[in-house]
Amino acid sequence: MSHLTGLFKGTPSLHGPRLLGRRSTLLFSLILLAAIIVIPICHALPPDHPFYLGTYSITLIGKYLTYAILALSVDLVWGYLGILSLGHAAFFALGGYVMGMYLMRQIGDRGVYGNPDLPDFMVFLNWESLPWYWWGFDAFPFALMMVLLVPGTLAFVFGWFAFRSRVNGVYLSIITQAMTYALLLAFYRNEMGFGGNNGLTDFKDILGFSLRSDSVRVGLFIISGLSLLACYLLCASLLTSRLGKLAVAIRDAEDRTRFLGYPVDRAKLAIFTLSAMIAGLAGALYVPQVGIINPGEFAPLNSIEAVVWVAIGGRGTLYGAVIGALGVNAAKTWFTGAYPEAWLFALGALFVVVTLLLPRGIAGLLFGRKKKAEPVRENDTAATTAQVRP
Amino acid sequence: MHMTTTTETKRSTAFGLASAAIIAGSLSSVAAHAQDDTIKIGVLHSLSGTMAISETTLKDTMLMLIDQQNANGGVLGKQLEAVVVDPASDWPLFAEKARELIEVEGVAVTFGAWTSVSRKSVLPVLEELNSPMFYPVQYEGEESSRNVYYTGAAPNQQAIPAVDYLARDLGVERWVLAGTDYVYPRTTNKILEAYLSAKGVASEDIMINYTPFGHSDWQSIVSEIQSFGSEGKKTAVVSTINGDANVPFYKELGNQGISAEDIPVVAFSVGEEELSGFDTSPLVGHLAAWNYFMSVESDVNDEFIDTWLDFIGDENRVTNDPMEAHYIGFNMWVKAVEKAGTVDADAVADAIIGVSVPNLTGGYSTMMPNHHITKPVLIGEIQDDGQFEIVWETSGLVAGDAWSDYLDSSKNLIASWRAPLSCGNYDVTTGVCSGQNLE
Amino acid sequence: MMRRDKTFEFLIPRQVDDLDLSRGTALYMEDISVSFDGFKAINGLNFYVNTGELRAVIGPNGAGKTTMMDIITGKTRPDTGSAWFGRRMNLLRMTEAEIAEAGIGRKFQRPTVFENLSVFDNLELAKAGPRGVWSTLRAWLTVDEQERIEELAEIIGLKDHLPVLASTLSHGQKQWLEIGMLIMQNPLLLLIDEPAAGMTHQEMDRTIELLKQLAGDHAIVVVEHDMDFVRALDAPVTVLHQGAVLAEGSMAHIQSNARVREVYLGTQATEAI
Amino acid sequence: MHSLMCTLLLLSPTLVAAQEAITSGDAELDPIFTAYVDGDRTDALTTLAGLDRGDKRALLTGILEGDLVLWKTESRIVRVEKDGRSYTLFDLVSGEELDTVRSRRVSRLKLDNRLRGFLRKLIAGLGLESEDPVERLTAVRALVSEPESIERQRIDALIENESNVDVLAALRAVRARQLVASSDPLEQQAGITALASDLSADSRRAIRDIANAPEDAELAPETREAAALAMVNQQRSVERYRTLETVFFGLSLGSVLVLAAIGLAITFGVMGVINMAHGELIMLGAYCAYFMQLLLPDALGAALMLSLPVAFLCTGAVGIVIERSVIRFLYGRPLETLLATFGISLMLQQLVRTMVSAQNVPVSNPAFMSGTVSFNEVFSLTLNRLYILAFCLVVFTALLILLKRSRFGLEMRAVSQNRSMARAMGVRSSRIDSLTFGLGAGVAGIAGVALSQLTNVGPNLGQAYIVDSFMVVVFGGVGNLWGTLIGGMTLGVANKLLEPWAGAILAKILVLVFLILFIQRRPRGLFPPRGRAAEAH
Repeated sequence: MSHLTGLFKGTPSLHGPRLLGRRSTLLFSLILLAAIIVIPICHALPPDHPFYLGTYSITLIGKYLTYAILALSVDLVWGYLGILSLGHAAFFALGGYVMGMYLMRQIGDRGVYGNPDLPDFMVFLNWESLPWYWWGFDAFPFALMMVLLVPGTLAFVFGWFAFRSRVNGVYLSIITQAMTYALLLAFYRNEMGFGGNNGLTDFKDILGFSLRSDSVRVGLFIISGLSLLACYLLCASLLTSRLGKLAVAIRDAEDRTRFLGYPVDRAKLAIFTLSAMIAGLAGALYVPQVGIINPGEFAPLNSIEAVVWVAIGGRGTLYGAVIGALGVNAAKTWFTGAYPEAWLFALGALFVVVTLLLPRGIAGLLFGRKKKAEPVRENDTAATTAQVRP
Repeated sequence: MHMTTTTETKRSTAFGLASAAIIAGSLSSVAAHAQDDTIKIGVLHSLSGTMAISETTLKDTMLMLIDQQNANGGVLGKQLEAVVVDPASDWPLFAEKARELIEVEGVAVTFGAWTSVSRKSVLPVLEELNSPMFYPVQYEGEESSRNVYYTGAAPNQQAIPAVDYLARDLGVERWVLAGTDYVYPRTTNKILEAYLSAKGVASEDIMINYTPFGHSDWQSIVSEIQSFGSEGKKTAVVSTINGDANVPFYKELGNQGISAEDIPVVAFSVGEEELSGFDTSPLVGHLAAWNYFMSVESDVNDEFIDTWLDFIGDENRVTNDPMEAHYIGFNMWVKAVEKAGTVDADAVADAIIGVSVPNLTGGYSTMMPNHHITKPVLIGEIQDDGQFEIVWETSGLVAGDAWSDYLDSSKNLIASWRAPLSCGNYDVTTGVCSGQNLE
Repeated sequence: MMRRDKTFEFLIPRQVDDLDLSRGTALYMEDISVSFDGFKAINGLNFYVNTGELRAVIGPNGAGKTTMMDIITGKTRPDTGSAWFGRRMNLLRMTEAEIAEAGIGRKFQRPTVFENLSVFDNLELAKAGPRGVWSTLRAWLTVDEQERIEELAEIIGLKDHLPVLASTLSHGQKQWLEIGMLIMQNPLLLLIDEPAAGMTHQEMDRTIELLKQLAGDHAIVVVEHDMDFVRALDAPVTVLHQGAVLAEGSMAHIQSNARVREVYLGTQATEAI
Repeated sequence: MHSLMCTLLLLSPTLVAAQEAITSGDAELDPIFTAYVDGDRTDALTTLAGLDRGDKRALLTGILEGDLVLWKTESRIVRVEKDGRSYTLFDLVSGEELDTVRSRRVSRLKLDNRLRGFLRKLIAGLGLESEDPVERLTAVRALVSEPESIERQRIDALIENESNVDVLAALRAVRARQLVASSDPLEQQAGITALASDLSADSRRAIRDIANAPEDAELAPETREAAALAMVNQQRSVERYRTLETVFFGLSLGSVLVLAAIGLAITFGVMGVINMAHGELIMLGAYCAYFMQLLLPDALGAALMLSLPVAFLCTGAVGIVIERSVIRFLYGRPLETLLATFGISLMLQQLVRTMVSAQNVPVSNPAFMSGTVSFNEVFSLTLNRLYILAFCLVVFTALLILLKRSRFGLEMRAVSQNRSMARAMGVRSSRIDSLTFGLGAGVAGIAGVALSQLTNVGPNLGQAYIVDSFMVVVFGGVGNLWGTLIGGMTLGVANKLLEPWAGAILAKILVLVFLILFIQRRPRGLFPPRGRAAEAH
């Protein structure tokens, strides 16, 4: 991208984008890199060392990191583009299913029925042969491509219809929710060929390495961390480009942007699709670490939870999304262990308190003095928010 | 966005601190290791989310059993300590919490899971860390893991005897196999379909219907069942409908005027606990097949019920089949540990096969080499007080069959975790042991 | 296309391929009608603007001024009638973005600037240039372009405010920023809705000066309530009433029109700002 | 794994062991009850029905209803009256009160489905000569499926003496069935003619058997033809009624959707508040029905009726509290109300779980809502669905009148269209906001009462309806009650028309996909809000 190259040309521009010049980006990258290095070292310590981290913790943090990637993708469309997607878990789950399909194919003839061609659930449901949409998933590069393409295509098609017909605001949120709900129901169907309610599970290898070995877990953790970093830098560079400014402009005054002559629909579509791909990547990293993907991941609640991470962390700041995802999930792990009854109260109260009192989230609480307290304006179309002009 | 440098620096510093705090926070969840003077027992049942309805009771059952055992001096001279976690009806969370129990808490054994998918989620973790789990719910079979003990019913311990009863005692000739669309009903119905056709039931006399989870509008399906049942042959519904879909289903049956005498419904997932959420008066006479009913008349059951009502402090609570499964499983584990003299997973695994403990119906249940247990099969009719009247039971105990003989995919498979076979899915025709025990 | 010899590069009219202004008329609106819920907002409106003309539009509330602008910019589709930009461009078949790209710029009554972007970013986004997604992503300001933005900021008096967020500007400053954005867009036809609202007298004078300077190369339609402003603008005036043109001509001519007095000036007391 | 498929021959001791002789206070009955408890129950019942006793019908009914129990400590058969877990025992013959014991002290006389059916037939058989036409009708109906069990002369005699129309029709049906089974072609044809208009499954089968009888069967060709013609006609009517039935199912599903959505149509449609806690308000309404039934266990119907206003007020109050404490600070920021109310919905769910229980709770259908309205043998509508359909229309009409005709409705519309103008006219807009939200919440509450009659009442009730509700409102067009009604009904009927063809799951998915596409074609729904207010973003 030209502004990246511009960075090295050293154009003396006061107002041009300075990707790594932004201190928050730099600092974020450094902290994340440090974590990626330090945490595996902690794992290598002897188990009785006070800083020792077991496989459980590594896997747990690795899972949080994939959530953080999902949060980034939600923030990209919600925080910067003003589209509240209640269906991002669908992209996450699709990425996860693609990875799950690859992992299923890796099992080969080591399934319980020992069938070299079909996954166990297909043997059991009397599938004669592998359905066409499973073809090619033996190959990792193909699967990797699909991790991006499948969610991306869905987002593209969905967004193309939705943005072209100016579905926005609340309406868009509701149909994204309907989309993920329809997918949830569809994936529950055993006829779909994705294992129904049980989903895909009992994975054994990834790229020939056993998923049960510690080193693979650490490897997955490191890859998740690096992916988070890469996605963060990608989003940051996108947002410092003029397209990023355009996104904020669309969020704040979509009509005005149209009158400036920008193809608002296409810009939205591009960013929405990119965001879906990032969510898909997150899902693909999530599955080998937790060991199962099932239709429950499509549940509307999951999408809303991802939105809440972003809201709590502070929408419209990338690091806020990451802080939100890590913080809420750490709290969830702790809470459901200590006070399982109280978890929903706490989560529910968080929603209310954050929207009422902290419209800019933790990030706003920490760094919000410079800006006006006024929250980011929505760009909604509910009948009553419309102003009647004289 | 343009910030002055000072703000930017402050911002960055604060951000750094925040992230560090969060990472540190997530690490601090790693707890200390197990103390030596107690034996830890993991309880892995959802206490929140959709499955909390069923699973909370099992958590309480385990706490009661552990209390009782401790009052009787514990095991191997040590007290037992329950470690309860909440996987919140979230399937990936089951695997995570199982790892926490075994790796971080160092539990000797886990009692838990309800749905098949939660068991499937936990399975790889159990096998990786070689830790035993007792699974207390009736399930679809087609599985036998080195680390799982299946104390609920396999299909041959519930579905097949129920169908036998309907065909023989009620003269049923036409069958509706209605289920929720997931693996347990799919498997059970496949097994039943094969079993029925082996018994000479024509395929037009079998109707199979699947509905989504929580299906609430049963008008069309019940009407279809009614017309299917009006062909002059005695018709019955074999229901593997799950959870919340049952209430609207039975209500619709009642509303469309289908009584148990016209078209009896035999359910495999409706027990006392579920009935307590129903108005049972329109359901009287419909059936359920289980290995235990609260209404079983035996001294050991009376005692169990009294202890339970005492423990939970509510006269109106009920007992049910999965609770009995935990009762049996827990006692088997205790007996095996005492036999082995250690809680070591491998030693217990060797010791537990063949262990017999009393079940609540007055007999004994034995752990078979395929990690399933022997149980009687009971058929009960729903009464208006939410209890079951036992109308039939097997003359002896039925051993759980991990691999159904009625499915093409599994009829050649057997499981035995006894040396020298030590295999969960051994193909008797090819002599190959495939599957999960291959590393 | 840099022409450094001219002071204000943005004052040079743009060339748009399809646009044919050969007859000297920039905008034709004929027989336009639109109704909302049975209420006729525009009723058989005929309205023409010549190239380079400065025109003031006045009319009481509900006369259809804003709706007329909505139709020109593609936001509202009329029930009947035709609207052409130049001789060849049918506005009724174009999207908002296409219309804007063709050279019609609009300033809203309530200043709508991008509050969460800096003044500089606001002007940068408005700058004429390729608008596609990909080219926007790769867009890169040259030093010259940057200088031009700074020059313009000087003109609109926001030079010192370039790096601050637009939301922190005063109301008058936002008005100016929006005019600045409009100028950056370099349109052929400018639609300006109540520019004087919330401005001090000095600001108003500067606005009038700027508008007059722009006229000639750009056709400008100003909708305004403030009669002093309209008078000072010294331009032909169109009076709208109940969605149709009531009168057209110089301010003096309008003021002497009996019907205008009756429907408009007669109610001016309540309309005054 | 045949080798392991072994049945261990351990006799289980749970079945009742031989007991001592049973007394009942009546020597004639003692052996019968002893036989019933220990021996062949069918024989015992036949013997009992054969006795020449005036109270045999009462005794048989008592066994059927579970009123006769075995008092275990006394080995005595007694009549029982239940009050919770304590049972009051009465002597079988004298009716004298004997004792009050815990439920564990008695065991009911064992019955299973087969026996219950047998018993019902016995009782019905006793009713042919009864004074009560209902009993006679039951008795005759029991004969229809086995017409051979009664002599033709007896039927003819009964027809002669019968005055009740329904009983007469039933008797004629029995005779027609006997005629069809006759070997005389003329009688057979008369029977076919008589049965042709009867759509019951048994009659249709009887006709079909004749029409499809094998070639070599001894049948007059006219008989075969008559049967074939009757069969085709019957099939056609059945098809027609099935379609009607499907449409009714669709309307009834639609009425549930409309009820669930109509509160949302107010809060979302009129106020623009995305109330994700709407489902939980429905749930609270359903719990109101449960609590009212707990309070009035003896008058379930009255409890249900009372729970309508109670639910309206309770959930309405909850709604007002939510509006005052949260939503009022978020007007104009619909996406943030979405998040905040979602938080509220989680808290309400957990609240119910903690305060009541995570389990579902039972809500009974009152007697007047059980059963069906039969138009003929193949077309009958279930009463509770009819009530709910009617209830839906009543709620809809009431709301429509409230919005269109009342001062409150006027002020509500004024506030929603132009807040500042309304305020200038003296409308207390913040009060109107609270009341409007309260109204929407209250309507959700009464929808919950209706739903408690159809489905589970538990903490998760609301979640099942929230997505559907939003789809209905958006599909119908925001801010338009008619849109909600027509939208909900359309979706209900579409779902039910698809269901036989696609199955329940796919039908639901198809409807969702259709909705997504529809909203993209027409973002403002079936009946879009019109006017400049809607045009201006």
